[in-house]
Amino acid sequence: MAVTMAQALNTALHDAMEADDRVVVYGEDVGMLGGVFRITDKLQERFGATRCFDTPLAESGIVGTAIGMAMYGYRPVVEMQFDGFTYPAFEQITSHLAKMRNRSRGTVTLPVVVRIPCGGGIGAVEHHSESPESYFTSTAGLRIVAPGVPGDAYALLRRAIESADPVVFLEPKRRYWAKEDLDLPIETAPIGRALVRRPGRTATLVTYGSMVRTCLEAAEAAQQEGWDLEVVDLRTLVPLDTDTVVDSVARTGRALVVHEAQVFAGFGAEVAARVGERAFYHLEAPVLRVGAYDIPYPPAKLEHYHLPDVDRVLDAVEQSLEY
Amino acid sequence: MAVTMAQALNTALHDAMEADDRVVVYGEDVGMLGGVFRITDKLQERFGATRCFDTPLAESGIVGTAIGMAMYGYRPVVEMQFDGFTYPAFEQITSHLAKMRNRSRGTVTLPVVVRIPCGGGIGAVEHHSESPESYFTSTAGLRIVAPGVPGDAYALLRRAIESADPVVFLEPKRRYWAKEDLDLPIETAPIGRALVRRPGRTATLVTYGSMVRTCLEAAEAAQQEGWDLEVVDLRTLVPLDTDTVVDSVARTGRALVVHEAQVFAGFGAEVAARVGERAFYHLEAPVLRVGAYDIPYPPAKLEHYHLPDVDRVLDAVEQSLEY
Amino acid sequence: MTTAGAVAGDPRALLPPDAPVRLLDDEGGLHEADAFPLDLKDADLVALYRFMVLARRVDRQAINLQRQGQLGVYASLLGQEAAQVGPAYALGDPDWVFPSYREMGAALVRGIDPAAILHMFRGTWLAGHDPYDANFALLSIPIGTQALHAAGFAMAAKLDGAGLVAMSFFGDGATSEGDTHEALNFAAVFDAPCVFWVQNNQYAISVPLSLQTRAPTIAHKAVGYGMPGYRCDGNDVLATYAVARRAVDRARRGGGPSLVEAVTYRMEAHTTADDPSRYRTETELGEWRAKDPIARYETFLRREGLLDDALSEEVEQEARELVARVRGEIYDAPHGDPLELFEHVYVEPGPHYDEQRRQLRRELDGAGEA
Amino acid sequence: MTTAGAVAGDPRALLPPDAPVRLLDDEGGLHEADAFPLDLKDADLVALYRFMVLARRVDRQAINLQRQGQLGVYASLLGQEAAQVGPAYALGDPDWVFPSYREMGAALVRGIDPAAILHMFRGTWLAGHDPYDANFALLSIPIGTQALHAAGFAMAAKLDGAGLVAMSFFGDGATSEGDTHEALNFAAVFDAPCVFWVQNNQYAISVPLSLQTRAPTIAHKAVGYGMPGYRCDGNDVLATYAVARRAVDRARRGGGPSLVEAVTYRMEAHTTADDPSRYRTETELGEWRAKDPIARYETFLRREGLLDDALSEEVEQEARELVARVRGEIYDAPHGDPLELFEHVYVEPGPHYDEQRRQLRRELDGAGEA
Ligand SMILES: Cc1ncc(C[n+]2csc(CCOP(=O)(O)OP(=O)(O)O)c2C)c(N)n1
Ligand SMILES: Cc1ncc(C[n+]2csc(CCOP(=O)(O)OP(=O)(O)O)c2C)c(N)n1
Ligand SMILES: [Mg+2]
Ligand SMILES: [Mg+2]
Repeated sequence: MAVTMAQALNTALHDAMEADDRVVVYGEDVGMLGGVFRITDKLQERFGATRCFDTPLAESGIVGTAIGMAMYGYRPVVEMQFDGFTYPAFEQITSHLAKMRNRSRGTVTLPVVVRIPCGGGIGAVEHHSESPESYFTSTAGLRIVAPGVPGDAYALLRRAIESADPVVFLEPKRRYWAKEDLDLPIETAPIGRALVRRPGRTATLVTYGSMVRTCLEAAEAAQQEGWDLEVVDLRTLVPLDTDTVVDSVARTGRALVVHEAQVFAGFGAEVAARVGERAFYHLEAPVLRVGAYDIPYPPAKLEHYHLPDVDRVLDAVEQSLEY
Repeated sequence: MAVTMAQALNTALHDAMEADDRVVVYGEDVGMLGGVFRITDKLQERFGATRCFDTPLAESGIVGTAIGMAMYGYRPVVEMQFDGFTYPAFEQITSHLAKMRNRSRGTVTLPVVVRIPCGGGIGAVEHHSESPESYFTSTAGLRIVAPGVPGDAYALLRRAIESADPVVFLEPKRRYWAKEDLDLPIETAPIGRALVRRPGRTATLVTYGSMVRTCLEAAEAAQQEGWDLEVVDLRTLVPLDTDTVVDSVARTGRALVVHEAQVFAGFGAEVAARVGERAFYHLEAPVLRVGAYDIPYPPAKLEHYHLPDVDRVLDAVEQSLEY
Repeated sequence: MTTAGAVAGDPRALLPPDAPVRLLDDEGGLHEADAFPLDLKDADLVALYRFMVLARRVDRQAINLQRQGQLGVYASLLGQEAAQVGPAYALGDPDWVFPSYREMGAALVRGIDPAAILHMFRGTWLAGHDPYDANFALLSIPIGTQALHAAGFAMAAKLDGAGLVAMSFFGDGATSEGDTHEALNFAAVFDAPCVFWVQNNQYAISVPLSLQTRAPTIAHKAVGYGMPGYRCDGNDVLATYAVARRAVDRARRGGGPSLVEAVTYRMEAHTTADDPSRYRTETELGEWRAKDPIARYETFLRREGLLDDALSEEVEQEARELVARVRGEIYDAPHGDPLELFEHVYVEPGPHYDEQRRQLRRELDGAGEA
Repeated sequence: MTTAGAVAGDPRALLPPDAPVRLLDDEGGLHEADAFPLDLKDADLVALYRFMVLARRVDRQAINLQRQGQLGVYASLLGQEAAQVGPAYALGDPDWVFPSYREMGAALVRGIDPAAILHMFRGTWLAGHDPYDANFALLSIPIGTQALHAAGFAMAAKLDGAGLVAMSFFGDGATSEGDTHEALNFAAVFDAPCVFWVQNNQYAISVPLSLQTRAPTIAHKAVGYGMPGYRCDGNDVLATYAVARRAVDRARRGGGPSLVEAVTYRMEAHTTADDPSRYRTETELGEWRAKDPIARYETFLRREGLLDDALSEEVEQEARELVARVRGEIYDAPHGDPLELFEHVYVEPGPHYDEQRRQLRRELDGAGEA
């Protein structure tokens, strides 16, 4: 059955709530409205307003109370309405959600999932198209999950909700309506496993989230040039499956990290630095990074100049091959 | 005259307030108390409570009002009491301070300096020893300054206060009491210039902030092994002076990035990735990263196991030389 | 026991009056209130009408532009015209407005070109006007954040001895954000000449006021900051004007900040992207339609002999012209130069930006070739 | 006009009474208040005394340990014993406390080993106790943040039908943080069984209350959340107990949250790292010394015949033993295994952690060799 990522996520929430009474879903407008992207559609109708409910407009409040609910024994799955509105919750995420288990010597576990619709490409006004992953990846204590396709969205959200560790769950919103043939429920690899989504020999594209599809398209297009690109979908940024990446690069000799976020100090830097460390003797070219420019997210009419696309990926592949 | 970094910063604030009426200094406990580190000591006495004043206990309020004051025409220099207490202000810094100029097509400039006493090594309780730079470096619109020695602390703070762009000014608090012979006021290179603090030929240590001193000590100690280490002090993280770094690595063939923050997704990843890109053919070994472990900042009694020190730097140099 | 923080004066004085201030009854009859004197000349009374009509017409045009694919999204003020025009009209030239994204009415009063506002919604650029032109800050999207900018601006004005007032607009939902709280508190502590103007339009997207707060009214929130809280009928432009005027005068005289709740209703969807049928009833909407702020005020003006069909047609004609001009400016407005993306991020950009500019230029050239 | 958010009931009922609730006068005479009945048996009355004395003695020991270089820093509760022991004593076993970093008194009442608290200040680990042992959350350092955990915990308890109450402790300064505001609002909106207990000790480090808020009192902040605000003499343990008891009972019965201000004074420095001579006078300190919470209560107990020298010495003896034990546990307490640093970050750590653990082990071995 063709399932959109939005449907996959909605089904994952539904199935998780069905499977475990302790799962509660809350945030701004997630109740009657079903969320501005309808990811929580009909959950309130099905599970009642005690298990899926709207909150006052306060993101720190949402994450902070989720910590308290998790301490009690619930498993809150909270929605940040948009990427840019996660920032008010930054302190609760960084100082408490990520660190409470460690602080408590393991006596307090916080099985909280913070869902964040991420990234651009939907023609939105400012603050609605951010790629905030690098704000979280350097905070130990969080697991950062970033699916790129509907099946992973379903399976990894289920895993995230079952995770005893807190998870920041990044949903590539421009792919909410992308489809995949699926028979839900499905299982997939646990959090922390990357996947070679397309084998190839010319170079490795390491990517995640919205750029998985872009990279697969680039790989298709690259065939015209006679390039056979391998695409590694990280799926999880923390913990990072370095082995899968390094294995691939060891085979191809060339790596490009592709993400939607700005390149400077983006997560791609970590991947590039690691590949540089671990695959030094295999590299025939430097690890190149493909991403957006190092500027605030642009106005809607200019965003396509900013976002990495198939052409930018292929340009970089060409550059890599020139070494 | 031997001047501590704390004195240098205090003098810089004093001189800036003297030089420009529009400079106001505020934050928690910066008035009568002179700040918990006394960096604002006697400023209220000297300039009155309208130019140096205490605020309610609210960091978002401090940064948010600084934005308003800057719009009016003041040049606020605000203090975050400790690194870990910058997080409540994350939204104002990320969504407004960094982006308002761009949003306004350059009509609104925000000459705000956010001073943050950073890093560990002082035996403090939790949240008082964070290295938050990577939370800011991936946000376009901010300049990030990170002095390591008293002279730079003075000169760069003066430059930061004169900067029309907002500056996040990271003060390595464990070096507040380190001394340098200085006759203040001094001038130095503008924001955005790195400095080869010690020339050498065996390998390049790229560093900033608290680790400048550690790297210089490591370079001294390395002589015993017959290693002649070059130390590049970045001084500014954004904009990054890549040329100085790459020039150095081109000469030495080996690079190590040393910072106090955790290695994973730390700022060192950006430096390593760039050096990998720009100095590919010069590198005789992968760019290695030396930093703290990828864990929440540890309790005081264990912090010395966590923090990079001379030994950890030298181990990494040895590792680099083994390639 | 006298302690710091002990009761100073009678705190009951801080409580807002039970009923919202209302100067016009349902039939458009005027009932002046001693505490909120009206100092409006006939020309002012007509101006209020004119701005409300213009706001409504431009608003409708904006919605149409969005439907035609010309705007990415748009946040309508339908029903909130009086709640915006009154307070904006109470400000003087040197005063400042710190708006949210829904303030087309306030913008018009301040002399901002509506097309400038719509450029933001179109996505031509992130904002469309120069705040210093009409002392109107950029529309702020992250909820509540602009209240702090207003507080800081007012702190600065006070420090500088300027007799100006900063007015921040935000919604009922925004009162829940930490930033709004901090703004009210900073303004109070620093006696900043600031007016916090809350349009309580009953909803934050789909979330009704009853899920937003348990305060008796939003005006009651003022008590916790030791500032006056006022409450007015947000669909009565004379009430919004008079109450705002009082708060503004007080601030200007050095009396410090206040919080005003204008009780109103958003008659349109939250934005053009929203589907209100999911969370509110036609009945409720109908009740509020009957309280239309323009209709009521029109009755009053006609009664007073200040408005006749000729004047009404004149205003409509002005509206038509304005709307046509706005439409003309927005429709198919060019997208701007992508290289401008690097222009405004920094006053002093790093060398890095040159590289990026070059890269984008190469991409543009490459795309041009293809 | 009836609108959503219109006045429900009489908002004046929300205003806290003008004077703080006080049951003991300066001479230790008891004056019961109808609204705040005391349900304490003699043993309870003695227990309150005992906890206050133990808290004070442990506190002094902690300061000494810090001076001896055994603790990195310590935040004293001197003068706030009644403001902590009363409310903690008003809780039942299933109830929870969400403390800040100054809550040694509350911790003692809950049965937390004071040494566990001091381990945090020593830096042996980031926290010293298991919150589930005595329903006492970890000390929270980022100001105001724990109020949200309390609100969430109480929301959960309500959802689960548990009859328990979550009490959050924080200071006057904390009332300025956005998080505290959001906590009060969430608790109110969700009718969460939560008590927000503010120790107004007049200072946030060096910042006096007058620079923190312009609210008539902190209790008045409750109005904006539609919850009751209470105010009590924080140096009167019977008042803190009775008022807390009322707030706790109310929450437990489903009446929702309340905010209590205990007016008190921090007689020590903010922490051992602080120098209060920079911002407050000896005179002020002297005035508050005269209001010592333990001395006043002792007079009362002696008057009532509940305390004599023998009992007093018994408590002192218990305190000496406790303090000796705490000192013994803290003094030169081993620093713990550095490899534990990797143990608790994740339930399911990535492979990365194995590498890091190996690296640290290598470093430890290397250091061992040197
Ligand atoms: C910090 C933040 N969180 C969430 C949003 C998404 N959002 C946009 S408008 C809105 C509702 C605002 O309600 P209110 O303050 O009542 O203003 P209104 O839209 O009714 O004028 C929300 C939740 C946002 N813009 N900013
Ligand atoms: C978010 C945050 N900002 C700043 C600090 C630094 N700090 C520690 S205690 C304190 C004052 C707290 O005052 P109050 O809330 O009155 O509590 P008290 O210490 O008086 O008990 C400050 C500013 C902090 N811990 N957390
Ligand atoms: Mg609203
Ligand atoms: Mg205090």
